[in-house]
Parts: sequence; structure tokens; C-alpha cells
Amino acid sequence: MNFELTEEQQMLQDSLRRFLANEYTFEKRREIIESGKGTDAGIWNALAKMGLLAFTFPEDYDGLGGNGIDTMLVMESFGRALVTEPYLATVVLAGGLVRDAGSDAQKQAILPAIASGEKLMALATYEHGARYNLAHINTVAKAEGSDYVLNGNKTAVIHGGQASQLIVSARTSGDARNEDGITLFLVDAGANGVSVTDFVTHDGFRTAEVTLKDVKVGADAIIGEANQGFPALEKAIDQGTAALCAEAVGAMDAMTEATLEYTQTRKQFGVPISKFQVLQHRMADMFIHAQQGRSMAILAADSADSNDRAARREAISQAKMLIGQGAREVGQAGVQLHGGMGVTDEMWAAHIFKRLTLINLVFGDADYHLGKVSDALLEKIA
Amino acid sequence: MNFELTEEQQMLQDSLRRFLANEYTFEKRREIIESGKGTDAGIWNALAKMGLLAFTFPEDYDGLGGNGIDTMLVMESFGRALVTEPYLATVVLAGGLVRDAGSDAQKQAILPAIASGEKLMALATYEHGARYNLAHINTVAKAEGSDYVLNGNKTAVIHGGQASQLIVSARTSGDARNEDGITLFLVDAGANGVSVTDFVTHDGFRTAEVTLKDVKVGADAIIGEANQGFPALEKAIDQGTAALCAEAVGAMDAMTEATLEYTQTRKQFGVPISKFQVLQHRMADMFIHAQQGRSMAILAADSADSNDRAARREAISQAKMLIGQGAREVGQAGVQLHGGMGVTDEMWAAHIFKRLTLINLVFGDADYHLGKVSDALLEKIA
Amino acid sequence: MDLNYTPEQEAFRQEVRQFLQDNLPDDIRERVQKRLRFTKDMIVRWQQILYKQGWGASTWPKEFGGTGWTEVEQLIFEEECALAGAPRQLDFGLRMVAPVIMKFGNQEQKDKHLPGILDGSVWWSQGYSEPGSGSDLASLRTTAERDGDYYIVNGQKTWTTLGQHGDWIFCLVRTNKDVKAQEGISFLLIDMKTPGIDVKPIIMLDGEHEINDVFFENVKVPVENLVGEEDKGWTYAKYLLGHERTGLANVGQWKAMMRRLKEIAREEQDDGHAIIENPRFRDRLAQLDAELRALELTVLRVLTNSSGPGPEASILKIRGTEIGQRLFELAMEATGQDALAHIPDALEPDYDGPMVGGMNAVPAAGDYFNMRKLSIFGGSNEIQRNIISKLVLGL
Amino acid sequence: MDLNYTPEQEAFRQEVRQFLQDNLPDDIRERVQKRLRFTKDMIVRWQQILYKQGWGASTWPKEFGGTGWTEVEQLIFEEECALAGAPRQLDFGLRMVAPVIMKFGNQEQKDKHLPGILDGSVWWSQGYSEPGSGSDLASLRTTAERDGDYYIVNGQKTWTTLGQHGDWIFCLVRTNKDVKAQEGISFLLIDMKTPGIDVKPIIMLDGEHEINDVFFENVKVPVENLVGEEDKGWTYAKYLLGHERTGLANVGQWKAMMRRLKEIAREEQDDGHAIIENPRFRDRLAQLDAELRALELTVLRVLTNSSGPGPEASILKIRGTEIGQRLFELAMEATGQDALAHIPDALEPDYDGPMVGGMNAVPAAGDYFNMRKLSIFGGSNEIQRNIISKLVLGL
Repeated sequence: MNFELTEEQQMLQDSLRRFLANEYTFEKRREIIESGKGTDAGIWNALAKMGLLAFTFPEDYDGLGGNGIDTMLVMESFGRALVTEPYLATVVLAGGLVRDAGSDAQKQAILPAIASGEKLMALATYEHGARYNLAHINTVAKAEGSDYVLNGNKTAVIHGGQASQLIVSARTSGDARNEDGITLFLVDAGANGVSVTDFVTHDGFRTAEVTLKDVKVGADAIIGEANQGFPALEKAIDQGTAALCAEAVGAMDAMTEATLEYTQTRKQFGVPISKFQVLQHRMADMFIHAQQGRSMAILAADSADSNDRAARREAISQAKMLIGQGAREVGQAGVQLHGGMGVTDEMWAAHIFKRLTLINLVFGDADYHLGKVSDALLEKIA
Repeated sequence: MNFELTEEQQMLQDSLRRFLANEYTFEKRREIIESGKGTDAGIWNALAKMGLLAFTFPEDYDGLGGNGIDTMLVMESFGRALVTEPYLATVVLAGGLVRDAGSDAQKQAILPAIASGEKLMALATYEHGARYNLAHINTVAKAEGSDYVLNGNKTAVIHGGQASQLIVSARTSGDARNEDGITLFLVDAGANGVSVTDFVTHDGFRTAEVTLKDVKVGADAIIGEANQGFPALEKAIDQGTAALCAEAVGAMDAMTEATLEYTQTRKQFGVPISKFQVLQHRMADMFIHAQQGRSMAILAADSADSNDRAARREAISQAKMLIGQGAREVGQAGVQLHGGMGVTDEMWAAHIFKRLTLINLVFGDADYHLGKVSDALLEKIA
Repeated sequence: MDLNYTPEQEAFRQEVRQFLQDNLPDDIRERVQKRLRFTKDMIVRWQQILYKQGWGASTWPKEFGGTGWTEVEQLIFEEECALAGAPRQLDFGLRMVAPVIMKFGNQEQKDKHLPGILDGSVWWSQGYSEPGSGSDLASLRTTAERDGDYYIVNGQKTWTTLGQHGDWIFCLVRTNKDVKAQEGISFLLIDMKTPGIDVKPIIMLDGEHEINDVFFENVKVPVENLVGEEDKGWTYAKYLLGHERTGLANVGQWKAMMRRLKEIAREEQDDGHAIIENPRFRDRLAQLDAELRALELTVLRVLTNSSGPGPEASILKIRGTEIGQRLFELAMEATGQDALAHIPDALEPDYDGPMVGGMNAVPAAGDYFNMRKLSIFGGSNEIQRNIISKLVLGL
Repeated sequence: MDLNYTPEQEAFRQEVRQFLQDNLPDDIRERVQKRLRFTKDMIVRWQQILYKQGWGASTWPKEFGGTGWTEVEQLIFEEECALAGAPRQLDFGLRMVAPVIMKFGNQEQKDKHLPGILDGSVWWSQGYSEPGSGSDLASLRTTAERDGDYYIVNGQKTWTTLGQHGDWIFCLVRTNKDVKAQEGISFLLIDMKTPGIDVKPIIMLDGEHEINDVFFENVKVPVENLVGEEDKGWTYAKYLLGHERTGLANVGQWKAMMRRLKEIAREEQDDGHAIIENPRFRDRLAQLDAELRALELTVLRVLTNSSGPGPEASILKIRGTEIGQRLFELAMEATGQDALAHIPDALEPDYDGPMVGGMNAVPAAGDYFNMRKLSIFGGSNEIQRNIISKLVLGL
């Protein structure tokens, strides 16, 4: 039982935070978002040079063999600085899926290319009408000889418009909502029949709608085994959820700090508003939420690598639920305590608030995960 | 649209409050509770003399033809003073049932006797395992010639130990949970086979467990029609629930007032604790809850007489839900703001808290009524 | 007590409803109901339509061209307008500056300003807040120095909602620095075309332009535009605050939004079912529905209570804003991941570009973000609780 | 980072568990697990059993007869004890006065007092709070005036938990009125059999006798019972408060109660089904379960963090008490209307009189009422938030 970072982890965190504080300023971030590209080559290459894009890949594929805790450290730092780069999509979701379920050839082709910063990827799995049910997949992949032909629509493809290659979940057998019969395919974003519509999100990230119309891929495009893609998909989303939890904790810390600073500067009735007890207690509650969130983000990170499905899913859902609730409280409190300034585009707090809000909506909101935890409880004790 | 009391209602309220302030003191109340009788002849007779026990009965039966609003006024005043007399059981539940569903002979026999203060009654309907489902009745009434023989167990019979006559719900056909097949019987508490175990409740009221073993009653004991008792039963409980809502509002007001007074007296760090902003805001929230509760108690009182079942039930459940939640918040806040004194038997606030807590548990807690409201919403809009 | 509307009130409601059905233009209704970006034009056109009907000012007495309606009738009118999808009339003229002019202005001011407010031809803005003043309004620093027949105004106002469209602005300005803060403030009406006035947008967190900074540099304001007496402006401003009893609760607007939210709950899908079938979502909706009903009843209690308006308005402000914010939060959550994309162009009715999900999602997150202002603007909810503590509870 | 216990820690847990299985008397276990009224006897007997095993003081260093366990081992021990149904050991001796005696007492005091705490033969009480002092502890007014070899103590202490059983009491008393409040306080050990001491029950809102007033009238206390230096008592009291890092979170107790609550949820009926099947009840249980897990992890983070104890203890106090209170609230709500009846006699194990519902209902409401003290005693949660604001956030 030990919650200390290793020396290497501490160094990684320190240098990443220093880098972001210097290079990823509020103004720079705004420029990147307004550029409309969804990623910044300079920042991304710098992350690659720091080894961050390879950290959690095996050493055989240019990686460093890191784990969920390492992802947590990176995402927490990103959360503090509201970094909008495609790390979650490329490294955690797509990279993690290839690492955990890909063939040697796929790993060889993909992981070093991600590690070096040259390749961006995305996971195209959610569909309209499914809300958060990962097994609710109507996109069809029909076998044609040794090839497969994909047809369907995907939504909420994070950084899909920036990716050169997508991982697409499709149904090769079974009905919508069946966990069996789902297959994961590597699909080039430029392939015939793939159309990707890129959108900026309210918090400066990117999301895409992907349409697949008679898209032909070979059998070598399958990650893992046909019909058996669901466990890997679910684990990837769990790892992504753990990463989001860490990011939210970083953002909660940033919001608490921004609010402490603002309320100590801003005066009303002749005193800094930080002297009003009601605001002090609200900031104390923000701090408590961030602390509780940190404990749960660690649990989620530690559990994310586990193959004990029930335990992993319970931990992930408990974490996302409490952190989603905390993100709401901390976000709303931070804006409220910034007063009128808090609802303007000029304020850092407003941008943290938007990110905290949307993190709750991605991969299942607090109520969705409460439902999961509640169902698991019934199974365990009824 | 008019929320004003009539002059008569205002006078009633004023004189009842004056009476209670003078006669129903903290010490007197404690004496009554510790006497173990569950009712005080002096207080009860005084209420009868004020006409309160007859207020909502028709004029033909010594009543004054009052309505749900009149009940509200009485119960709110009782709530302010934490009156433990069997008004809800005798007048609202049993008296109301006889008034709304009884035969002329039954009304003649019962209502004037209640009105004069000589007769106490109770409604024995809930059963163990049913929780709050009113239709979940396993007590059986079997026809034997023109008589009926009752067997079963009843719980949560408010003031059952004080009543000389009970109204008992029993199944004459159908399965447990069927709304059809329930019949209401008048049963003398002293009849052969009736055993009543009287308990004091945590808040100084009384509740009873009733066992019926081969209890024989005649067909004239049926209130309304055989098998068709459920609507009247449900309406009686709705009226009782509305009455509890009003009582809770009175108790919330009392708690707010007690807390305002205590915090302005009690000093810490050299100032009255009412000067601390956090406590001020908490008291503001208590006040807001009480105000919201008052609006809903009026709605419940106004709806309680209605025969539009869906509308009545929605209003009652919305009211009991919000008031149950408010009672919790106001109760907990009041105790907390009284500090250590708040958790002692000496303090008025502690007794209000206990009553507010138990009101939430009677006739369905906030979650139960949320479920009802939520189900109704689905029916209306899905 | 009687919780039913009278037959006269019900007949009045029918009349309003019929009028709305016949006269509210479809394009305006669509913008409002879909929560698209709203325009000056739709507000002005609708005001003109109401004016023609004689309903331009539901809260004014008849002598000034108002309807002379009772408060309950005003509430019915507002509710029906909101439910029909009419845009909210502009408060700044009708409900903020007009009552002050009626009560404290001279005959020339009444004659000059009230008709333009009534017929929608003059767009008024509010110049109260300043950078740094916030909840401590009396600390304002914009000055008006007397120079012959003019005041020379210098300073900055902020949070001026819809000031970009403004023809006139009413301002609190400091005319005397030698007295207590509240005692040296005057109430000035200023033509926004006067040289020296500069309106600069403040972009809100939803990316929209709704509020503004207004800068005054040696702006010459004729002394005839002073309302009432010099240095008495604080009294007039406070009159205005006390004048607003129940409007802050916004019940009509929230009832309309609740109806919309129920539609959304029927339309948005959760694993192939309407999200209303999800018990957690539905419970929250049911909870909010009950709280809105309690708010409405509380408003009616205050309105029909014979004792005058009191600090109960603070309760209504708190509960109204909390309920409003949660309505939009639920509307956003109902749309799930569809709410992520920010497509500002889709807030225009002629948009036919790419979308994510349907029209429920387009305004969802932006509205939720924007509505955080409710608990901040117009006296934050913390200030409202201070008011309750002090003025209602006597602490 | 490694969130698993080490093999040594797991082995330790097994050892504790086995010991409990073999040595915890059934009658004590039953009283604890059914939440019956507890007695002095059960505490003392259990302390003696632990003492014989060498585990009398899990938090003490070995030199004083303690176990010398690490903080994680202490936590494991406490958790296993709670889960097994062992009664909570008495804090007043073991965790409150003993650390002060160890740190500031002289050798005679250590020799005289520590063994009786360890073997359970001496029951200690706490004499800190006074009527009117509350959160403002330093305002205490009980005086100790030096008279030869004695202090003459006069005044009143209150909220003295379980003081009715007390053999000795440690008190903060005022020895100097001419200095600042904090600087004139001394720490005295007082034999409760000394003439002039009067212990009077305070009945709690659940009707039980748990706390007391303690009156001192010319009580002669030998000067040898002064701990450390005169007038330095405030320092020692503060040391004690800082000493308590994570115990306030009460994780072991709440995990045991959570297990009990899950049993209750399986047993109590809702319309013929176990109440755990009711989605609203289950959601609240699931929510609380997750929060308790977060609390446990936060405690472990604090314990295994190499930097020393800090004001994070306030976070644990707040969250621990909130979670504890909600556990008992849910347990009460699970029993529904069965919780109404107050049957104090049924809190004794030999009760065979009439009941309402089963044993889940008997302590349900009383426990809920009683547990309101958690957020009040030991520094109210408002005070804890003040501490976080000032000491952690620097406001």
C-alpha cells in the first residue's frame, strides 16, 4: 500500500507541468483552438520528444512500459492546463487498444508511429440513439470473400477529424445491444466511402461524425478476433474513462486555484471577497471534492489495467460518478465565485468550467455510472 | 385565485395558537407523553369545545362543513406546538373516512361522538412487508352467513392503542396488491379476537400493532361497499398525508424560529453565532424550505378533497416529497445550528427534529413519493 | 382560499391565447422555441404587434398607455406568451426605466420617453454596474460633472445586456464625491448616439455577444435628462428594485422551458428508448417539475397577498434561478454526447450545414453555460441570502 | 504507487481476524452487531482480552506496552475489529490522555497512569468543554487555584461522554486569568472519587444516557497531577488535536455499518420484495458505498504520505461524519414505519417483549438521531471548514 510516485514519475510530472506552464499559455491555447486544426504540431512534437506518446507502450515498440498511473499523471497535468491535444484519442484509446489487443504486425505498424508523433488515430464506436451503451452497435461489417464491407454511422468520435486512421467497431453478427458479434477494424480515414465531419467542441476539443458507406477493408484490418471485439473495446473505454477522471482532477485543482486567487484579489464592500465565510466554505468544499476526486482517479488508474472485469468496471464507474458530480460542483462553484467575470470568455475559470462540464458527458455521465454501480450492487448483495 | 384566510379561519387559527401557547407548554407536553396514555383528556376536551373535532364534518352531524384548508390550519398549529393528540387518527383519518364513505347510520353513530370528544378512533390498514403500498393487504375477511370473520395483522396504526373503535381494511377477494377486493370494516377495539399493542413513538406520539384473530363483525360494519373500499381508503390516506404536510410546515416554522432565537442568544468568539454568514445562509435556506413547504401544503390541502384521483394523487405526492425533503433539511440544519444543545432531550429543537424526521416516514417517505410523481410523469408524457 | 383562477381570469387567458395564436409570427416563434440566436428585429416586431393590440406594456397603468391589468393577469399574460413561444419583451425600457420615469420624471420626460418604449421604437439599455462594483453597486465611479446646461459624463459601465442595440441608456452616475457613497448618485438618461460613447462587446462563455462594456469619455448630457433631483438617484434605483416582486421568479419562462424539456425527454434516445424511460433522468425531471410547481404557487401567494411586496422577492429570485439553471442542465444532459459539438451557425434558422444529433442538442450546452449568469447577475444568490438573513430573519 | 496491501499486511490482517474469531465473546459481538445498548462491562472485558494478547494499545509505541504497529496496521486492526463486531475501545484513555502523558508527563505519571489505561482497569473521561465554551474552547472558565500542594478546582465541564463510568478525568482548567485566554490554561488529571465532584446525566435526544455534566466544587487536586508546566495546557491540548490524523474518518466503523446496512437492505421488505430492489433506495446506497470507498482511499493516501499529518484531518472529519450520518439515515429509512416505535427495553439482549418489525428497526431511529452529534462534537463541521479555509487554503 503506497501512494507515492516513483522518482521517474515525479520528474515526468514536473517537466510536463513546467513545459505546459511556459508553452501552453491561455493565449497560445486560444490560438490553437481558433486555428481550427484541432492539434498543434509544435506542442504535439514536443510531447513526443518528452516521450509521453510512448510512455504506456511496451518497450519492444519504442515504448517505456508505463501503466495506468503514468497515464493519470499526464492527463492530470493536461487537465490543469486544459490541453486540447489528441492524446486521449490517439494514445490512450487507439494506442491502448492496439497495444492490448492488436497483432504484432499491427503494433509494429502503429505504436512506433504514434510514439514519434507522426500518426494520429481515433476510436469510432458510439452511435446515435445508443447514448452510452457501448454494445449498441448497428454499423455492419459484411464479409465479402476475405474482405469486409462496412456501413454505418458513428458519432462522438473524439479527434476523429484529426486522425489518419480510425478504429471502427462494427457488428459482424448478433443484434444491436449484443456484446457478442462486435468486431474492431482499422480503417484509414482517407479510404473510399469514409467521410469524416469535424466539429469543434464547446471546450475547444474536436469531435467528429463518421459515415461509412461500402468501406472495404481486408481481414488484416481486424484487431483481435472477429466477433470478439467487445471486451477490448470496453477496456479501452474504461482506460479512457480513467484518463478523463485524471484530467478532471487536474481541472478541479486548476479551478480551485483560480478561484482562490480571484477571490483574494477581488474586493467588494472594501474587503477581498475571500473574507466572506460563505465563500470560504464553498472553496473548502471545492477542495474536498478535488481531494475525493484524486483518490478515485488513482483507483480508476490503478484498476484500468486490470482484466478482472467486474472489479474494474465497478471502480471505473464509482470514480467517474463521483468525479462527474465533483466536476459539476467545482465547476459551478468556481464560476459563481468569479461573479460576472466567471461567465465571460475572458476568464480562465469559464474555460475550466466548460471542460469540467463536458468531461461529465463523455463516456457516461454521473447518472449513467450511478446506474452501473447500482446494478452491480444488486448483483453482489441481492 | 386567492390565498387569504377567511375571517373565521383567521380567528380559529389565532385562538388555537393562543390556547396551545398557554396550555400546551414544553413541560405540559412532556408530562402528557410520560403519562403513557397517548392523549390528554383536558387538552382533548378543550379542542372539542373549540369545535375543532367537528370542523370538517357536515352540519347535519354536528359539524361545521369545513374543508381541507381548515384541517391544514389546525394541523399547522399542532405542528408548531408538536401536539401529540390523536387528531390525525380520529378526526382526519377515521372521521374523514366515515364522513366520505360511511352510511347515514354510521355517520350518525360516529361523527357526533367524535365531535364531542368522547370517541377516539384509528385506521388499521398498513401491513408488514408492504412498506407503503396501500393495496398490499393480506388481512382476510371471510363471509360467514351475513357476518364476516377477520384474520390478520396490522402495523403502524397511529393512536390505535387509544381508539375505542378501529377501521380495518381487509381482503374480501383478489390477491395481495389488488386494489379491487378490499373492504373496510368498523371493528370495536374491545371485540373478541382483537389485540392491540400500544407503543410510544420516538416523537411522543403513539402507534399500535393490531392482531385480528377470528374477529366476527356484521355486514353493517362495512363502510361503503364490500370489495370497493380501496378508493375511500386511498383518499383518506391522501387527506392524512395532506394533514401531515401542514403539520410539518408548522414544525418547520417552529424550528426556524427556535434556531433564529438560539443563534442570536448563543455567543462564540465574543459574538452571537447568528452573525456568522454561513449560519445566516443556512437559516435563510431553512426559511426558503418552509416557504416552499407552505405553498405545497396549501396545494395538498386544496387537492385532498378532490375526487379527480390522478390530480389529487400527483399534488399529494409532490407535496409530501418536497415537504419530506424540506423537513429533513430544516430538521438537520436546526439541530446542527443548536450545536451540542441540539442533540439533548432538553431542547425544543431536538423534539421538533424528531417529529420532522418521523413525519417523513409516515404514509410514504420522500423517495416513495418521488417514485409516484415520476411514474405519473411517465404516464403523462411518454 | 381558492386555488382556482376565476372565470374572468380563465376567459382572459383564452383571449390572450387566441391573440397569440393569431398574431405571433411563425419565424419568431420558431426562433424562440428552438432556442436559436435571437435578434433585435424579433423583439421590436413583437413589441410593435403587442402595441397595436394595446398590450405593449402589461405592467403599466392605463394612463401611460399600459393595460392596467392586475398582477395575476400580468402573470397569465406572461405565461401564455412564454408557452406560445413569444420572445420576452425587453425589460430595460418597460420594467426598469419606465417605472422610474413615471414615478420621478417630469412631464416632458414622460412625454418624450414613454411612447418610444411602448411602441418598441426606442431600445433602452441599463447602465448600473461598473468594473469592480459588482454586488457593491453604490461604489460606482462614473462621474457626471455639471457644466452649464450639460453634465459631462466620464467612466465605464459594464454587463450592459444587449447594449449593442441601444438607442438610449439609463445610468447611475456620481454627481457628488463629498458625501456618503449612496448620497452622491444621480439618475441620468443618455442618448447613446452622443459623441464620446463607445460600446464594446464582451463575449460570454458560450461564445455569444450578449453583454457589453460602455465607455463614456466627456459625454455631454443635457441637464433636462436628469430624472428627479440631483444626488437622489440611489433612492430611485432602490425603488426599482423594490418594485420588482415576482418577475425574478420567471415562472412563465420556466414553465415553457419545462414543456420543452418534456418534449426533449420524449425525443432523445437512450439505448433505443426515449430518455424519459430512464428512471434516474425521469426522477430528476419529476423533482424539478414539483419544485417549479411550488415556485409558481409561491409566486401566486405573494401576488395575491394583500400586504405589499417585501424581501420575499429574494426567495423567488433564488428559487427561480436555481430551477432555471437545472432545467437547462437537464436539457443538456438529455442530449448526452450530442451536446459536445459547438456549431454556432446552427443557431440561425436558415442553417443547413452539418450537425451532431438534432436541434435539441444545438443550443443545449451553450444555454447551460449561459444560464450560470442567472445566479450571478441582478444581485447574486449569495447577496439574496444576505438580504433574507438581514431583512426577513432580522439577523 | 501500489494500491494493494503487502503480503505482510495481508498476513497481519489474517492474524487479527483469527484472533477475533477465537477471542471476541459472543455476547459482546451480539450487542455490537445488533446495535443494542452498550455497557461499561463489555468495553472493559474486551480491553482486558486485548491486553492479554499484547494488543491493548494499537496506537502506542512498544516502550509503553503498545503494539508499535504502523499506521496502516493500526487501520487494518481497527477495521477487522469493527467488521468482527468488537466494541470500539475507549478513546479517552488510549488516544487522548495517554499521548499527552507520554509526551509531556513525568515518569511518575507515566508509571501511575499508563498501565491502568492499557489493561482497562481505569476508565478515563474528558473534561474539555464547558457550558458556553463550545467551539471556542479557550474561553473555558473552570478554575484551579494553587493552595499549597493542591489545586482547588471549581467550575463545570459538560458533554463528558460516558463520564458516568469515569474513574479519572483529564481537564483543561484556568490557572491564570491575567494573560491571554490560551496562555492561562493547565492540564490536570483528576481522580473522580475526590470529594466535590458531581456527575449529572444529560439525556440525549434518543432518550439515552451517554453524556454528562461534571461539576467541581472546591475539589482538591494534588499538584503532582499537573501534566507538564502550569499554564501550558493549551499547547498539550493542541498537540492532541494535531496527533489525530485519520481516526476521525472512522472508516473501520463505517465499513462495518455499511456491511450491516447491506444486510438490512436485503432483509427489509418493500411491497413484498427486498428493499435493495427498490432503485431509489439502491441508488442512494450505491452512492454512499462509493463515497465511503473514496474516504477510505483518502485515509490511506494521508497515512502513507511521507509528509506528516496536516489539516487534511479536517477533510476526513467532515467526510467521515457526513457518510456516517447518511449510513444511519438510510438504515432508518429502510425500516420505514417500523422505525416509529420507541422501545428502549428492546436495546437489552434479554428483551422478549412486544416489538414492531424486527431487530433492524429497534435501534434505527435512535441511532439516526444520536448520530447528529457527529457533525457537532469534536469541532463542528463548520469549524472544520473554517480550518480548511484558513490553514489549507490560506484564506
